[in-house]
Amino acid sequence: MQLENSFTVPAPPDVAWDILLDVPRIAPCMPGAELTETVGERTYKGNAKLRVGPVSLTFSGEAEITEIDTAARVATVQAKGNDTKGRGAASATVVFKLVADGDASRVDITSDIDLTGSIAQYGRASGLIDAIAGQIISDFAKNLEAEIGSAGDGAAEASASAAQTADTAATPTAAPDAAAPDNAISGISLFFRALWSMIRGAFGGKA
Amino acid sequence: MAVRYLGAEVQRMEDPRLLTGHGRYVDDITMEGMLHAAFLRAPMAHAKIRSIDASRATALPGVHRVITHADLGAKYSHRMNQLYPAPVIEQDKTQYPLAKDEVCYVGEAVAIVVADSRAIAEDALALIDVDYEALPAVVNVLTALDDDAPLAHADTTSNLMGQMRSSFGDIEESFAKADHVFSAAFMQHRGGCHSMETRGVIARDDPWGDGLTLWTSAQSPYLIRRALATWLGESEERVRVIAPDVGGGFGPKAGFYPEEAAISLAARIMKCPVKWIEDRREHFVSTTTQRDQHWDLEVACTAEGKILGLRGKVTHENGAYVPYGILLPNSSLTPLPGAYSIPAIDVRVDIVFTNTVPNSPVRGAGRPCGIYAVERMVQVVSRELGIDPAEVRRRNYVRPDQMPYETGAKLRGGVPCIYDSGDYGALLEKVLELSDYNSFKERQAAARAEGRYLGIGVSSCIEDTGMGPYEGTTVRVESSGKVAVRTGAASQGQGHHTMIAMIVAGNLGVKPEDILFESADTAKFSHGVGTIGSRVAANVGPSAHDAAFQVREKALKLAAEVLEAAEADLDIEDGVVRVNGAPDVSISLGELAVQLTPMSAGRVPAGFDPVLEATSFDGSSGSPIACGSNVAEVEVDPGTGEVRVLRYSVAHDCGVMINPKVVHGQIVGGVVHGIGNALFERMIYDDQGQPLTMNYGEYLLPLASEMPRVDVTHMETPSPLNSLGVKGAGEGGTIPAAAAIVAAIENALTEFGVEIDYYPVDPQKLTELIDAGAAQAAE
Amino acid sequence: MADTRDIELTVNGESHAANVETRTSLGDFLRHGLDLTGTHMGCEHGVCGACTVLVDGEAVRSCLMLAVQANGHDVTTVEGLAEDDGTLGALQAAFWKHHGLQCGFCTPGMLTSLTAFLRDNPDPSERDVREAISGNICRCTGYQGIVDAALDAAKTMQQGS
Amino acid sequence: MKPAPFTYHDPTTADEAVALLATHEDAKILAGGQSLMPMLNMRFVVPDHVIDLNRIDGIAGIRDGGDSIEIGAMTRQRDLMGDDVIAAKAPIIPAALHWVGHFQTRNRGTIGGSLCHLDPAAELPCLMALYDAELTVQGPEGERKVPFAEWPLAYMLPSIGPDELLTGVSVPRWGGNTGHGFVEFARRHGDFAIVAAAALLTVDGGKITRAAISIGGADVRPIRLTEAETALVGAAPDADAFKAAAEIARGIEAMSDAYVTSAYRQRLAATLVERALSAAASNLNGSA
Repeated sequence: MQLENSFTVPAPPDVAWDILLDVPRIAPCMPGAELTETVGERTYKGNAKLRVGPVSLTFSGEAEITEIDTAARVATVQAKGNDTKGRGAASATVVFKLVADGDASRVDITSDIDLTGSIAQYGRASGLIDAIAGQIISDFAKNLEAEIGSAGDGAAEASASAAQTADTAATPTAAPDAAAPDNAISGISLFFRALWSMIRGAFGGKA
Repeated sequence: MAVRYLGAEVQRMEDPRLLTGHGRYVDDITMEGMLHAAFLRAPMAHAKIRSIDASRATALPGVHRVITHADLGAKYSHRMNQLYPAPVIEQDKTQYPLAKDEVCYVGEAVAIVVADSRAIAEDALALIDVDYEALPAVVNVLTALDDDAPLAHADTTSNLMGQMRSSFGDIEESFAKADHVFSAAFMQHRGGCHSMETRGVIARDDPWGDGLTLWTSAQSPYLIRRALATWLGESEERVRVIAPDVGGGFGPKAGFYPEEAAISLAARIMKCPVKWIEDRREHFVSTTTQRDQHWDLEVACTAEGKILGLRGKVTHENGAYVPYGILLPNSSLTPLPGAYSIPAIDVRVDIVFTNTVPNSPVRGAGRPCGIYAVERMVQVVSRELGIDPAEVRRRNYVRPDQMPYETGAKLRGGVPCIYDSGDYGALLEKVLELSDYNSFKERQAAARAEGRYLGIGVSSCIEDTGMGPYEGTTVRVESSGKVAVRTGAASQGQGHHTMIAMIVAGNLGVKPEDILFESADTAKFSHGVGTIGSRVAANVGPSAHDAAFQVREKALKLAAEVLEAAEADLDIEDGVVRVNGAPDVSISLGELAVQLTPMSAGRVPAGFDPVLEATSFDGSSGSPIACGSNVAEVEVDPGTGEVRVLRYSVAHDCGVMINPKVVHGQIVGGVVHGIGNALFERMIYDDQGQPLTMNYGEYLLPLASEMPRVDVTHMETPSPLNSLGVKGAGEGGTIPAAAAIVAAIENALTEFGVEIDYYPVDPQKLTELIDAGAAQAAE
Repeated sequence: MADTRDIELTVNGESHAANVETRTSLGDFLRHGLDLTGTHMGCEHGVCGACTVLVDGEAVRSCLMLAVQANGHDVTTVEGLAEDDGTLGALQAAFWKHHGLQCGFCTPGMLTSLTAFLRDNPDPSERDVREAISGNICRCTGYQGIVDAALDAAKTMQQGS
Repeated sequence: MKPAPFTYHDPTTADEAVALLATHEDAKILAGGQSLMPMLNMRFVVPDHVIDLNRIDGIAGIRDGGDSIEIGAMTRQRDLMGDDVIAAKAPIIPAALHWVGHFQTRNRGTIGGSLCHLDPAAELPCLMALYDAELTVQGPEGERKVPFAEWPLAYMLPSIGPDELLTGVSVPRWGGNTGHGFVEFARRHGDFAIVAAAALLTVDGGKITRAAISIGGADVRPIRLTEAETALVGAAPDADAFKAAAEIARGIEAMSDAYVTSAYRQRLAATLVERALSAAASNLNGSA
């Protein structure tokens, strides 16, 4: 499935660009993710945890920056991981494009995500799986934004305009604050907000 | 000579065994030293296989071997052979038993784990590392031929598997002189097999003895023997295929599957018996299904509703490979023009590859689709001209005085389709009476007054049954006096044992319980075919009848010699030959058999074979055409879109009924399968080709709680094409069901102007149509 | 190393002791551990009902129960439904009479389910029977022969009692 | 379809079970097994440990608590259906259980298992939401009570820790002239509802004095239709009032899946809420 997100960073493109390519620094922004090994300068190994109802998944895999166009400030990351217990795989191609936005920068993220195997083969939860995949990106965006913001002059009131964000999905039972780049909870928090976005029927069935 | 059992409601001889838990299905068989297999299957719809690393799986305790395409060796590295070659197949894509370097549907077999237990084999599947390079998948049959559609196979340039056409009469003239031309387009979706017993195979290879033996849950052991021997490049003499008790077939078990080849090789490689039992999740993605067919038709008719011509285009989803030739699209075309005399027809079919499980016939094959198409167009004519659906049919039926009626359509192998006998008009009147059709309008009005929406639907069908060329039978009297009967026809619940025992016992003059019946073992009967297309009664029936009669003649001739009596004075009763008028002079069939035994006390008279045995391949000279008319009465709940089938009536004619009890069971079971197609069964794939309906909570098989009581009445118009006058009955219930149900739903929702262009009909879409209709009415 | 347990249970009146892997379902244990292959595994996710057996007299899915959970319990399978002398029970005989089976694969689950149902509901309506077997899928018969058999057996049993 | 290997534990007391939960990572609790076992067989769930509650005494059974009904977590659905106290004081429970799976699964399935599995379409969570039942959870630090409103955190995610055990449910009794209605729409008998609606109405002097409406299946967890409940109080139990409630139901947030859209679920909610309320008004019994 195709997803598009974007957010702005209160830092000029040349600064933000360097941060964006600092994978060990941005990797923890991936919800539930941990970087376990740096293989070569542009390839990294790691795990990502995710819980869908009673099903707890751990994806183990590799991410590689496959393209860096410094002139155009476009980077492409390809990530893929297999569930450690053989229930399927997830793969994503994520393109980051950095454009000047006043004296700040906007990062446009285009992602193409595929789930395969038995985790992709449950019709009653299909809307949910879409929603969660979308949420991974949107949380990553939020966490990265916070990370970059904290590195900046501190005045990081970055205005997230991610396709699915916490505020569009606010509910009485407050989910843990997913904007916090805390991996311990972000794995679950992204999961919460995926639900709230789903409540809104934001992800239609594809029967 | 009285055929005493023919037509009697004999209780099945199979049943006591099955009712006490003593059936013998493939998974009930165990062998010394047998290992268990599990298949690693493609997790994505289309991908290149870059590499397979089985080292972690092989290291697991209890795992004996992981086998991939590479391990099969050069001798077995070729694709499986086409079972039904046909010139119209432009791209003949068959599978490798284990994928070579590309997978084309979720579920395609990639590797086998052989282990001490199935559980351990499944543990190991998670430890096989396959590096896939994902390729774009084509899933939607309607866009699969677009220029920008992904290709189902990397090495092709088009998703068009082939094209077919059924064309006869002067179609241009028919449409030119028509008072009206109406059109309709609709999607038909038929689900999968879902026999309660999944597929399963045990293979044992004994190079110095019996050769390769397969126990497999299949409908056509002979086809499997031929296909397997051909693929192995070995003699059919070295391959034995046995179908034990089989827990339902319904079409998809009639093929030859990659697993059957792969497990055979696994047994050869492991040098011990190997068992694989398909689990239910595998069944959804590895057993062939039928799925989508889109029809776009025009009908030409007179002002009185006489249909002059039918033309249009069909897009048929083939799935990823061609395991079964063109049987499915072909059998979709041959039923046109249905029960009607339509002078001209021109329908073209595009057969299209998608990255989904390969397709094959499911109960009725393409016939339910072809009949649905004709019945829909009759429905359109009825609606547009405001003529009662029953009346439109009366005006169009092929009349008895037109029999034998050559439609112009061609059966398999280009044989002309000829309706041999039947009275379709009379059959309709029978079902109208059975269903109280004429008083329905009062029922409907009364219900409407209570705010309930009732509807009624009619449909008629023909079915080409008894596909040849033969299904032979051997009858032999043994020294014990018991009668050994052997045939190739495998049973998946149709009661062949009972049916054949009735015929042989009646002809030969023995008790049915004295028949020792064996079938579906290629070593016990050498030239069989298989159980598909409602063909067994019309083929085995006559051969059993003839073989028994020949043995009777031999027995009487021999008895005449032995008893020194005139043949004309002899009769056989309960296995004993008696002389009329001399009750104390007799000899049993067993004693006669002993007479022919060398070194026995008896003397073998000159000119006698050494055995009281006969084999016959007598069958039907053509396809007996069965027919049926159905009426469905439904209630629709506009609040939820739920459709409840209140009544279902069937009038059916399958010629002479051998065992009415069994025929009734076939019809009722078939109707329920058809209702499942019309309302419930839907195999859903997402746009990546991932199957979403992978369990019985999501793939909806019909349950007792939603199914109506089915009232059945019969006509018996003998077929002139075989010695018993029988026609097939296995699919006559399924074929017309969807058309009757859909017509009934539209009838219930007339005030909303609901027109249904797809099935299975689901409640959500119905509510959308109801709301749209209500909104329009409000304007 | 596989996690196993020693269990003791009664099946069709006979007591058995066995060492089972704890992940083994009751159904698989009956079939492959005790060679009682009359119990059939149709879906292994609790929907089709073919594997239904009686545990302490109550109908349960043997694919949704671990063999180890049957420790100390009394199990009845289709092999245990006929009379001691081997003649068919009233329900089995009714299935035979009304053509309540074709391929015979769902039959054991139908028989065990209906045995418990008819014990608790001696005088059911057709609707009752249809709902009772709505947890048992049959692909062959269209259910009608099964429903007729159950209703007929109910009558016979009542006359018998 | 055989489960992956796991270590099996069958404690005989709740304390023992809690201790096992505390000491074992990645453990799953096995209650009736009618939801967990399919997921184990399909290997959707692959735990290292399975803790079987079936040999624990004292967490099964039904007790009349006067103004409440006290139900042990391991009470089988079959026993809920056949219990006299429940039949008398909460007849909607057996009425709804008629829709839960099939009698073979109700023979094993437990109320606690259903509430912890928390399938959005399951009937028992919908009923507990209707009553706002109180759940008792036992953990290493002892017991805590959780009102059902705070139980579902998200899709199939109850607010229970990995080292906690649901031991019981307390269902408050509705006195007075109360009627109940439970209706659901599923494609087939025993299937998970696409949408289910449950209603309780207390009527006094021709006016509704108390109302509760819950909807299952529409959302990722049961919904209480509080706005409609408030609107109903003081109104006469008639078609107009129920239609108004139905219109509110039409406005709920609903989810989509591979089979149906949120719009259809909203439409069903409206239909079923109206029907549930009519049913409730038609069986006011003076007691219950």
